Amino acid sequence: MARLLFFGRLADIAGGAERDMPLSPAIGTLTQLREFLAKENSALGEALERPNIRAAINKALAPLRGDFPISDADEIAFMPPLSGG
Amino acid sequence: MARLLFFGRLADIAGGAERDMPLSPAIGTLTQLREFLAKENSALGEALERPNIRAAINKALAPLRGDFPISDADEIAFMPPLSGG
Amino acid sequence: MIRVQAEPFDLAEAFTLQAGRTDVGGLACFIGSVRDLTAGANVTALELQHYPGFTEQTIQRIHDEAAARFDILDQLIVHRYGKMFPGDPIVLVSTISTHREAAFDGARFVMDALKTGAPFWKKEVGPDGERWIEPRSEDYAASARWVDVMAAEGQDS
Amino acid sequence: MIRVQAEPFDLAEAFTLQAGRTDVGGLACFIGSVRDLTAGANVTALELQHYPGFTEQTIQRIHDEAAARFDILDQLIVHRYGKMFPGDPIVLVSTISTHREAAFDGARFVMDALKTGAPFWKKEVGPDGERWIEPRSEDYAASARWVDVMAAEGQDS
Repeated sequence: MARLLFFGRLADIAGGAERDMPLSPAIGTLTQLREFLAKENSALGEALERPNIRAAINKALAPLRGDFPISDADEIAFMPPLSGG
Repeated sequence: MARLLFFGRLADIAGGAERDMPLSPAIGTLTQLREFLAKENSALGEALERPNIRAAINKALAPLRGDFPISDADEIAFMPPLSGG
Repeated sequence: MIRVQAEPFDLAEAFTLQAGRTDVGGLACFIGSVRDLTAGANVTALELQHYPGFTEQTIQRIHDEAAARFDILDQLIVHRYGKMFPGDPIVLVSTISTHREAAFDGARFVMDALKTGAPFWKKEVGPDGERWIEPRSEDYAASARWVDVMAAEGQDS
Repeated sequence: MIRVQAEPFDLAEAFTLQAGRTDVGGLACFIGSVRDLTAGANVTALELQHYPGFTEQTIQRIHDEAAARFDILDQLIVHRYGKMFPGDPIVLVSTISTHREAAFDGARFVMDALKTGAPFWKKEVGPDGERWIEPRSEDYAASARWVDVMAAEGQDS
């Protein structure tokens, strides 16, 4: 079971901040996960396409595009622009 | 009676931080006062020649060189480089 | 030291860094607070979301980068999350150094880095509802400035 | 507000500026203290001489210049004179603004201006005797920088 985390406005669009989801063998990269989510929820798919979205796998930043591998035990976070201070 | 004030290292050289002194008619400008002080105390004269010395007449900055007028009721301050903060 | 917490913090913590020390020439500190008006909109509350673990780890990295770049003796970064109201302090940054230049530079670098690099997401609550807010363009420019400064000084490795 | 005094001050005064306000986004403050070592020489005490009246008036002018140059809401400058010891705070500068940039700029401007423009004279007392100290060349450069900044921005009139 992978854990997906959506921060900021992405949680509103995803319909929740957290989601536990088994990753089928067809979802082996971040891009494949994004494509899967876009099929379910086109607004979320579009939001995750925006260039300022960042992803972290197990709390380490990972490139959102390309074939960064993910596995069924991962915590996968999608983050809109950060704003501390 | 004019009041002369010497700050910082100038007080050490002048032999005191304050001095009340009647100004003779011959001492009508800051330059004339400096010349008078230099005759009395050549070390003080040299110290007051240094380009980073400032003067204030009645708590307003005044040019140390040239013929800035002074009078017998003035408070005349000689200040080495300022160092606050 | 860095801390991320829901609880309010004591502003006087800014000064604990220099307590008992005699080698500190300057302490610079910054307190960021919730304003009742941002970009012309009234704000009744601000909710800061964070990513537990990742947020601390990222702020620690900003802390370490400031320590490496500037001649500071010590620093403290405290950042709140959760719901806050106008006037409430959100963040405290304090640095100490032998001279004021490094203390000021360090504190400002940390603040600039937090603004665009610390994992928090802000939701403003106002009379017209809620809205997520993002860094201003000035914030991105301020962060980028440090990259330029370091490159110009040949210190960026 | 500015104050020149012999008595120690409470560091927490730095925060009084924003007490009860909800329009403050950032408070920047700086505390300058006596160090036990300057330019390689041990310091056991520091004596600050001032020029009563003229010192206050000059610091007020620095305060007013900061207010005119930066978008700050309020500021506090407290400066001590007399005999102090390593670890003792000498000066406190605090500024508040809607955004951090002006708060930082204002506090730094005031400190830079005080370093070379405030009428104080410092005598360091150490194991080898006493010596008068003057601003470092870095201090003159820091003050001059603001003139350049303002000229570049076309704001210097």
